Amino acid sequence: MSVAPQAAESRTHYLNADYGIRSWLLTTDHKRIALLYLVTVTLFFAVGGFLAVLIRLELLTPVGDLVSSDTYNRMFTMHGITMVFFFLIPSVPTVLGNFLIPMMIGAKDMAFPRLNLASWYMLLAGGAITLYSLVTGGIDTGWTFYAPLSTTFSNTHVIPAAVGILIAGFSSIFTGLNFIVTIHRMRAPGMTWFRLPLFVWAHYAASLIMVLGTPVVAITLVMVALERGLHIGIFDPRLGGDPILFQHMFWFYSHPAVYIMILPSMGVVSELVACFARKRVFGYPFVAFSSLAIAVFGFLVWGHHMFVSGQSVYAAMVFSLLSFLVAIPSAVKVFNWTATLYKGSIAYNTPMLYAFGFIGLFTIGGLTGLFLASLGVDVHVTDTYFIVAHFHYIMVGGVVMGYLGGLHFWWPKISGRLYPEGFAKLAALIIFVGFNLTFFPQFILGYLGMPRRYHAYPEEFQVLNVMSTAGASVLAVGYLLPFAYLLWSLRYGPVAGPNPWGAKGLEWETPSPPPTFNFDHPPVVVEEAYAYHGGQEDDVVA
Amino acid sequence: MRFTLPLFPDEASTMAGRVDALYFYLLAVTAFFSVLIFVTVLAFAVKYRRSKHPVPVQMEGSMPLEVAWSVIPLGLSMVMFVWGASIFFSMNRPPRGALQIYAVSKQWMWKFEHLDGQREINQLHVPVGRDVRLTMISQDVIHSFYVPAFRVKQDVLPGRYTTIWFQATKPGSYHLFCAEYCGTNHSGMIGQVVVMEPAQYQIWLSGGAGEGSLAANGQKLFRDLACDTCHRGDTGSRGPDLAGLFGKPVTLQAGNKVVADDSYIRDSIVNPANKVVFGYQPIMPTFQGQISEEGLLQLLAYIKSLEASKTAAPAPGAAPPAAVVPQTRKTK
Amino acid sequence: MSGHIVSRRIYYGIFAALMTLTLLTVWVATRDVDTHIWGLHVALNPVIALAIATTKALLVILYFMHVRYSSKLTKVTVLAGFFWLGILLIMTMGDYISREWIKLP
Amino acid sequence: MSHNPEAASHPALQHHFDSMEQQHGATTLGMWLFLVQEIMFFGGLFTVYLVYRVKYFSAFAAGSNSLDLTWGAINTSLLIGSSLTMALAVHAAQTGRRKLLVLFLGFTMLLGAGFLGVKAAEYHEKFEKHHVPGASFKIDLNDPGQKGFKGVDANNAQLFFSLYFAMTGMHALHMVIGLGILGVLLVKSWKGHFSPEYNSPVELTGLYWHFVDIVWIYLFPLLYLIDRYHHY
Repeated sequence: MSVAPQAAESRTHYLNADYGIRSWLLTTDHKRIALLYLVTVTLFFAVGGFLAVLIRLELLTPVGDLVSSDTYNRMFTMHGITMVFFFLIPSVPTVLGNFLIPMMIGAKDMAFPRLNLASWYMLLAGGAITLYSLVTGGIDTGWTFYAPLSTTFSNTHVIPAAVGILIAGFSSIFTGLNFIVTIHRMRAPGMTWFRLPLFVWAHYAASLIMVLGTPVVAITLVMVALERGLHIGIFDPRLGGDPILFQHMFWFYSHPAVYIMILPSMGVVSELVACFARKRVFGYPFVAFSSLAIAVFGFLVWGHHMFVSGQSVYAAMVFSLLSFLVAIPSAVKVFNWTATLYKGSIAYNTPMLYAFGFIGLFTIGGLTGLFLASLGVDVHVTDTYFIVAHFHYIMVGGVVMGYLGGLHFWWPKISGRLYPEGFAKLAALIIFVGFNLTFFPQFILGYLGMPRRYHAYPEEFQVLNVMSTAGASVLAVGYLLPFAYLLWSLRYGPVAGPNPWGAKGLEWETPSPPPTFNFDHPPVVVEEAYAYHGGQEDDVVA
Repeated sequence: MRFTLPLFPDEASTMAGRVDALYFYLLAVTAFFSVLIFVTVLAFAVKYRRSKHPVPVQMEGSMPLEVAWSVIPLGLSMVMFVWGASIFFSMNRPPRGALQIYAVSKQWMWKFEHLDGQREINQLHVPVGRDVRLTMISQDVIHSFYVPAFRVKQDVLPGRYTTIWFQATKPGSYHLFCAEYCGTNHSGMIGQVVVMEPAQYQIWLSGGAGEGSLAANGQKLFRDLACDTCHRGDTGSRGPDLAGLFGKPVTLQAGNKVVADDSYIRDSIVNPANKVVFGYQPIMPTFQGQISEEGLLQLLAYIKSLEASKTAAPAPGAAPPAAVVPQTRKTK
Repeated sequence: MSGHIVSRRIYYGIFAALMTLTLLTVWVATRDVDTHIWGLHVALNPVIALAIATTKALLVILYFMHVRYSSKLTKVTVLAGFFWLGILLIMTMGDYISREWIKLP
Repeated sequence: MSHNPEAASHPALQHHFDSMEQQHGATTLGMWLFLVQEIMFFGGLFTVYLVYRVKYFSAFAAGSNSLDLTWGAINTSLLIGSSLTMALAVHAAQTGRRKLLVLFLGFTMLLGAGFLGVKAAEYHEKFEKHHVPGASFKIDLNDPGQKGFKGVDANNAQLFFSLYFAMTGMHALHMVIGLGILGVLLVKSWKGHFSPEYNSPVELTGLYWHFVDIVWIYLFPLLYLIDRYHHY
């Protein structure tokens, strides 16, 4: 290291500015709130991951022998709910976005710091209520809450889970609102829109979806609870209701929600690729606008979840056509990242390995999406393991890879310490291998016709399921490693300087960990994002 | 554990080949782009690694490249769209003259009713080489009729008929799955579609039909529920004439026309107030919850079997009207 | 710092317009304004009722809520809200309207 | 987003903003985004309403005609009046007239409370008639006031009343929250918290209140005015 790291303990920063539990639970500092979120989503990831392990163990054999079918149904429902609503949707925005966006645009804090804290409490409260439904007997509707199973036939704790998700939904709405206002109103002098890091663009696009989409699922869940409590016929066909209407309202949010998850991770990857290739991102405006295009077009395609639902044939065709269109901006991003590598100066640090992993897995996940947008093939593979594999490639292969890459990349900024590079590279490798071993066989299972959410399955599917379970155990080890060494590094990691990667961006111009109001002197921006010049001067880490 | 590693499902319907052809096109396109991206990323990552290439070369974007990698994928995906849509359209239009079978699903079983009166649970016998059309309804939650070897799937809804059709091409026994999660024993809601040679199918048909044809049972129900007091089929009767009704347009009170299809007839029985025929009073009581889904299907089969020239309620004991032997039956 | 100050006379004028439109919509609702277009029976009542409601909403948004005097960003934000509501309504109704279009033999 | 550290520091300026102008811009945009969120939240109910109104038109017409048009129109007027007084309250705050501000906020609360009072009376009437959805819902064709329901499926009529209660109930909930915020503002303005330089809370509450008014402007024709002519 060429820059002598200043000892973090000798100066005041956001971590040592104040002590005690109150200073955390009542903080309005976006960086501290980000850490509160980090702990919370890690907890939910652990719950969801534990359930995933149990699910895979059950599927080791064709007969349902480990748990009863009722238990199995509760497990995959809770796995889906915690992972989607309490891990994937909040993960990158509330942890990395919260920590970085004010710093990246040169602001002292988010526009609404108290609202930011309130959002965390909402996520916590929503999660607590949802976990309450788990410990008091669980819920067995699947995370999709399809009526009339959820409204009339299930006799599990649907209402508490719906209320929990509703509250978490408002956490998400207020987070998105906060980001949009912050990005519009809090930028430092000179920080024009086209100087914003792509990470910020991606969060802006994701925030639009949070604000515009989440309220619809919120009111839908209110109606599910009303229908369940009062039997008023909104979704009950015996009383004149239409269960397909529930699916429309649910997917109006829940399809764009996929982009709430993936867009912020795409933003992370743009930062990683630029930094470790020492290059400005190829086609910056195209990458920026493709985020917005995804956010807008993402709202027009929800019907592709309903091709066999009894939806109109013509509506299905329109939704299919639009689904192909939304694939284009995603492809544009992948091509631009690839082009960014061209004639770069590429380092293989752990975050970059995650970025490579993201590009590979997202490519597979995205391209298999084309199978599902194609009406003729979707009829065969929908509701099978093909779907399960596809969305895990996007959500785990994409989102979690981006999240871990970003967490490693900004870990020195967050904690002031470097993580152990050797262990981290090993973990990244294990996760990549374990992930593919877990989920690639599921594509084949899906085309063979194994339906999802099956507790027991015909014998001929066993070999592929065993492969998948084996992969899941590798994956579990891969996820435990960062948990261990990141904690370890808090105490024993080498002290990081303000900019251990030689990266560009305002967050790297302030000390690590940053002071409470982010900058000792208000920054003024004079150059574009990713103004890498190519010389050795940037090269801090050999 | 039997060590079998299947990689590709049976192709046992006329639709399977079409779906698989598109699938292989999709595989080829996606494999090409995956390999293209993986190889390029790896090649750049190795060639421009920092130890060999310490000074990066900065560049702006390139408009021609951006256009190229937007338009080429768009073109390829439009082929996928048109191809997939045409298959989907065929899947959703059952051909004329298909063999009509009814299905009722409930937590957690499949019930099939043949026109001759054979009933099966979790097993469906069909002849090879003949179009088969299922009209399906659920008694409770949403289920989904899925036969992987046929590459067809359709959700089965409560309160509304959906249809699916296929033509099996190979005799054998194939998995039938419920593909829409339906509660506790979802994974147990499985069965078998048995595809038989026509001759064997005939033998099977002449087997167990003990309870009279579907239409005949419908006729009995029609009388038991006293439908025939109003739907007498003569002038001055309080309900519309049902003979020859099926498939014909009907003018409703509001002045709009609807076609009397499966759904119309079902809705008119369970929720008569909504679709009152022009010129009639809304006096028919609702039969919601009073007739089982199977009963409704029997009534439907009976009403479909009534032909315009015949009287609506033939003398008791007469043979069930219209040809109900599947081999010669023409659905309207 | 505060937003644009609108003259009170405009407020009273808008109030009068809103009250007039309310009376109008009640009056029209009890009149037969159905018509025939190309031989099709078209009920105009709901169309008129919604047109009046939209006019009233626009008056409130533009004047009471000062959007007429606000930044482009505010205008775009309001439009986005109604645009996305339109997506939800139109694409959902698209399914219901076209369900019967396919003719089963 | 003008950053001007030298700008005169107002006591209401929060630490992370550079100027009152920036703070005002941020809070206004924040409120508008919240209202956009509200549009989508109510939008879910409007979607369900639209689907079932088309599907079960006669039941919706009968249900609509069983509502009291006069009370509906009076409530619309009350709410429009409260929007006027709210706008005048904002004006008073912007021009620094404390007494007028207090007065208009008081009027607004009064009109809002009047609206809720009428709504409560209407709910009570529905309760008496067993038109509240749920186990005790029934249509009584022997009641001359309910003749309009002849030939209408009771389940579909219940669907209309479910949406009536869901939509007006959600609207009333927003009114109650609005009244609470207005109460706080009333006390603060009495104490002289607001000035021509700082009145964002009044202005933003105004935006919220007008939005609630707009929701009602749509609810009134959608719920009260379906097919009135044919039933007259």
